[in-house]
Amino acid sequence: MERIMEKDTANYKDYSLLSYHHIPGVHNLEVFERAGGYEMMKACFDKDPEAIKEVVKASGLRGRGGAGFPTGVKWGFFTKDRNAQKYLLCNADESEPGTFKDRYLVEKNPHILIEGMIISAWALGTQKGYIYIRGEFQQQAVILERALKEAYAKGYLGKNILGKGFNFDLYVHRGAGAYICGEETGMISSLEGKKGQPKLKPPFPAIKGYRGLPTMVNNVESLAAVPWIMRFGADEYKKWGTEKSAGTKLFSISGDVNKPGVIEVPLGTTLKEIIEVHCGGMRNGNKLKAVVPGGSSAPVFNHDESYSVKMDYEDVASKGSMLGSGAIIVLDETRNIGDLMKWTLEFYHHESCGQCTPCREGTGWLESIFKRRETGKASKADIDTLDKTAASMRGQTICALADAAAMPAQGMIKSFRSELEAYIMTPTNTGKK
Amino acid sequence: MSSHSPNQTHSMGAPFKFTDANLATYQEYLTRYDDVESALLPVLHLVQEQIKWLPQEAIEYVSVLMNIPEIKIKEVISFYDMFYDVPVGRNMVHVCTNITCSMFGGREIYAGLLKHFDTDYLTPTRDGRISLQKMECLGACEMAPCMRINNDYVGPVDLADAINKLEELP
Amino acid sequence: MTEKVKLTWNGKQIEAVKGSNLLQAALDNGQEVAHYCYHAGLSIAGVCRMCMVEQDGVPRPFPSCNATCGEGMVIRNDTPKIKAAVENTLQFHLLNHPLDCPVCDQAGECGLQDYYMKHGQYDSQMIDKKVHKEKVQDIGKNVMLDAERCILCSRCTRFTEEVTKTNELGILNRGDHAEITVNENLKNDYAQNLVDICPVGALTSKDFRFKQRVWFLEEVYTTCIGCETGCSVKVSQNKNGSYRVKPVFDETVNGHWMCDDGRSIYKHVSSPTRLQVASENMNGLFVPADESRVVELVTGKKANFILSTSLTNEEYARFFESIKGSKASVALYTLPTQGPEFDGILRRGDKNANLRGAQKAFEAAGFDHTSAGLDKVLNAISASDVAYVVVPEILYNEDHFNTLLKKIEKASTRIALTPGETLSSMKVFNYLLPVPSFLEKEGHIVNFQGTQRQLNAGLSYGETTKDISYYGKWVNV
Amino acid sequence: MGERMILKKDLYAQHGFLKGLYLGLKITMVNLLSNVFKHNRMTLNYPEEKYFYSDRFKGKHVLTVKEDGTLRCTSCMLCSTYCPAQCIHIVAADDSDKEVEKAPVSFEIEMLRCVFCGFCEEACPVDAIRLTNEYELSGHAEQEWVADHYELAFRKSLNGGRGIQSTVDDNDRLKLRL
Repeated sequence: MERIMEKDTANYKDYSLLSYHHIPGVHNLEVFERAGGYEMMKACFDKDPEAIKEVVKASGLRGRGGAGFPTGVKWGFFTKDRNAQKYLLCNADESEPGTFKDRYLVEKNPHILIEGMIISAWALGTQKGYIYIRGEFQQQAVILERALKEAYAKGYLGKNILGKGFNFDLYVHRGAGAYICGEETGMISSLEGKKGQPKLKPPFPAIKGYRGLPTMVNNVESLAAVPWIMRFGADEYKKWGTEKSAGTKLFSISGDVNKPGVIEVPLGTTLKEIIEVHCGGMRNGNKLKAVVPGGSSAPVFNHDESYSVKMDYEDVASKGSMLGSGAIIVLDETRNIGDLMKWTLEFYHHESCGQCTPCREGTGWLESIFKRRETGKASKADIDTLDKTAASMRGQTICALADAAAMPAQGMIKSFRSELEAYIMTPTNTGKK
Repeated sequence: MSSHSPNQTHSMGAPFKFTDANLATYQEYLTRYDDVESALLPVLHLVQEQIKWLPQEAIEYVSVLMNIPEIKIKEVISFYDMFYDVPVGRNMVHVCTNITCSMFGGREIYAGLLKHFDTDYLTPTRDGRISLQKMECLGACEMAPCMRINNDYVGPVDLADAINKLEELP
Repeated sequence: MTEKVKLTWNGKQIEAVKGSNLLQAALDNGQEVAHYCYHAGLSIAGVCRMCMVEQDGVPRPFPSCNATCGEGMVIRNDTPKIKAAVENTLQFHLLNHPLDCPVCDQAGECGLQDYYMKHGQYDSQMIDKKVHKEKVQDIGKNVMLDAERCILCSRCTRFTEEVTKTNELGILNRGDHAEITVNENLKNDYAQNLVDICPVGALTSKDFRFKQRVWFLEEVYTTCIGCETGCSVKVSQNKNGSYRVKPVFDETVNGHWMCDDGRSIYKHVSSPTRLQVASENMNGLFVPADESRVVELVTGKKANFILSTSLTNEEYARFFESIKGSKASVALYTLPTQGPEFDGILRRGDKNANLRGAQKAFEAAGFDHTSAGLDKVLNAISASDVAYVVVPEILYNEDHFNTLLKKIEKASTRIALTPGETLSSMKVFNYLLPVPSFLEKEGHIVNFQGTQRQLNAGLSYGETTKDISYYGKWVNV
Repeated sequence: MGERMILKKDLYAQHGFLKGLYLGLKITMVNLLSNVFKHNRMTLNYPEEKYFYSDRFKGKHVLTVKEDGTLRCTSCMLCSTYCPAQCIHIVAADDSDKEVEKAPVSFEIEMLRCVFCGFCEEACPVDAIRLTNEYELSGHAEQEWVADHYELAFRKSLNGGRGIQSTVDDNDRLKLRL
């Protein structure tokens, strides 16, 4: 407790997002504030909103939800009319398989997100904000609600915040179990009380979003990084990471490693280091076979690629995959890629929203083709059909779900074709469920 | 998303009405949003808190209450995995069957639980205690294989653990 | 006011209104763009992914239905990339389609069939179990739903949401289990439009169901005479009869739609009870009679004509010309108002298709078209007179018409000039004389806006129908 | 008009008309004699003796039936569409079985108009109509030449009135419906 009273800022320099996580009870506003929380919010109210936007832009912070679009640039598209009705949405619907960083962040330290959102709201001039949290995270929603209540009681939210004449209301909105609501326009549809089907773009949400009004959607991690950036400046943030991928990133690591969990490392850290140093190496000392580097929609890396890749947006992309949400699933040599393929395809079949035809029919068919072995109709040519079908789904739909289903399928076929061929030619007796 | 013919509607055989407390909560929800429709998801969650699932009567009630066409509510219910328009048990158990959890036996646990409780997807056990639902990623891969018993995450579990935990449920 | 822009479509210069829909602009300029979900009368859904185009300077193909025309755009939809995309997307459309074209009424005018011939991948790779949905559902208002044939273009749900605002239809579930579902039953008065806008055979008409194959039918473009709105319609017919009425896009009057009442206006035209030849009342039974006997009967007697409001301007003119110089008195029978004056979409309570045209013709000929005029003529009828009644083609309120018939009973010779079938109340008449129905004559009517609407003649189902002026001439015999 | 035309001018020039007459009669005489003394005659004592044509013969139509004995025809009208003689008249109606959905209530072929081209057989997507090797078509009045679906499917000559069953493609189609 002593250390906290002294405003222990030692960790700030090691972490941006997890800098408070070692402090017990930091989910309480009081503890958080004693450790230096909400300071930046107060300081920012004296700054020009445009200046805040500039700092965020200069920091090179990229959207942490998966696409990696620079947050500052996205903010630049947003209307500058401060009187216009507009919304700030926090995307906490992390449903990409393998991802649990936002849950961890919100659970341990909801206030860092709230602080980040208030600063962002001030910068963007939004009067209302919603934290869209996935339905399964009921407990985390409760934690957030409690934190919001504390912030309201302190006058950090609501009307005329700290006497600055700025109004910002923030609410938690629970989803109800649909992967597609993690897509920003799907989330907006869901918030509007409809099916969470993505909307046609253009118009983009920054122009016409929730209820047809300008809406800014940012990931939890992006918003939570804002207070740190404001505290230490863009240059300090850029010291982390690579030239194009600045800052630190939360990685959710699961699978065959000794210590699965969330870590925060600068972008550009090698995957080898993440596995060997931060995650305590492979489970049972097994040999690594493959890694899913950015959630289930990212094509897999084989053994060699895994050990040579640096985890930043560019390097992962140059090796034919994507950093995505930073969900690393590690598979060791005992795992079968066929199973991974089956689970992945089942997932996308289940989660396709059913709006665009290529995705609606394609995701189901990919699964059927891959499961032909269950009905005894499999042939080696099926892998080609699968590859061709997956390729024909890409870039054809409103949102990226079809791509998300097609990319890992194509990736696995590229890297592990012979294994998949062997897999589909193995008959099963699981024809009936 | 329940896997029955969409034309079937399930009735609970009695009219539905929010409790006074929930009606107050509903009013509070309305203040959060700039239009009534946006409150639909929270309201449906609220109905499920009250009676666990969404019978036809509840759909009609919400439709009148919020002035949203019934079909729109049905669309929403059918779209989301966590809204049930079929009767479910007192306790909702979600078993994750996504990649990491499947790697560590999530599917076997789900199959084992179905067998142990002699039930099927969402169908409540005979004593009405438990409904099992196979879920895609619950977002807790570090505790794979994981389960969600009502609102609590548990994991890693094995089948014996899971059965023990579920047997303890009221 | 509207600013025109020039753009290039597949290398051809086309002109369009700035900011207008790109897909519509292409279609208006006669370009072929495959599409299912786009409908000019509905909002943009962008879900069928068939209308993809490439634009110079834009890295990814995009759906043309969600784009607007701008100056100097260079658009192509004939590149190999787009062709492959359309082929693949069509393959996905057909993946879970039941392929029951032999029993499907849409066959012959089906979007899937048409595009399959153009963009099909003719070797099927689909050997997997298809997703099955409910077939043969009667969802009310003469509409049949087959969820399996549906390609989920969402035109129908958008129609009930945006046009009728009745919200009966929705798409339940997600992924490939998504399925069009009706909440209870259809309850709007425009439900048959769903059949028209469905690009495949998912929504078919119960009225038309299995009656004919569409390739046996020819269309005659004409105007609906169901009410004073005067919607542009086309009637599908062949030598065996007429089978259905569909709306034709007309910006000034009905847009894309028509009401359900108008769908049945064709029924009397080729009905088996259609009056074919001049008939005589033999103790309540109408038997074919010689026309010359009628002429004999009416010669030298005072004629009283009671005209209906469903004749064309030209017919009125010819009729008044034919009785010129005679002492015949003429009155106009106006149909009573039915339902609300205007239902907010198209349908109007005033069911007189050509009231304005009739009034004008009456005034020009110096006759009184008011109800007072009608009463005057009716009261003046004496036992020695001949009363001719032109029976209204579409009769919503038979009771009202019967009260009129009551009043002509005092005339010794009562003759009906009827295009329609014989009503039970027609026993009042001594003779029935056939006149052409609205589908068998060319001419114009004037609708509620005062605009001229064209009637066109299709096939004739009445053997010896004669123009009304033919009978008018008898007054001078 | 009226111009003389001599085909085998050289023959005629050498032999006159007698040579031609002789050649013609020779063929007749050979056939006559061989028919009298040999027994491989082409003619049959019809109707006591009858020809049996191969199954490829295009004779009187048959409507095949399903395993349950109902007509296979779904009344898609493709046969009547393609029929060059326009002799097929089908009236369709709803079937109570949702799987069948559409079935003919009347199926008539005007035999006098039919040209036995076999297009109907080829157009049929469900193997519901075939041309058989029955060639005996006769009738007294016009009505007898209109074959209705009882005649076409269940006449005595077809398995004693039980009709010809067809299951072509059924397995393939049902397999996908499993």
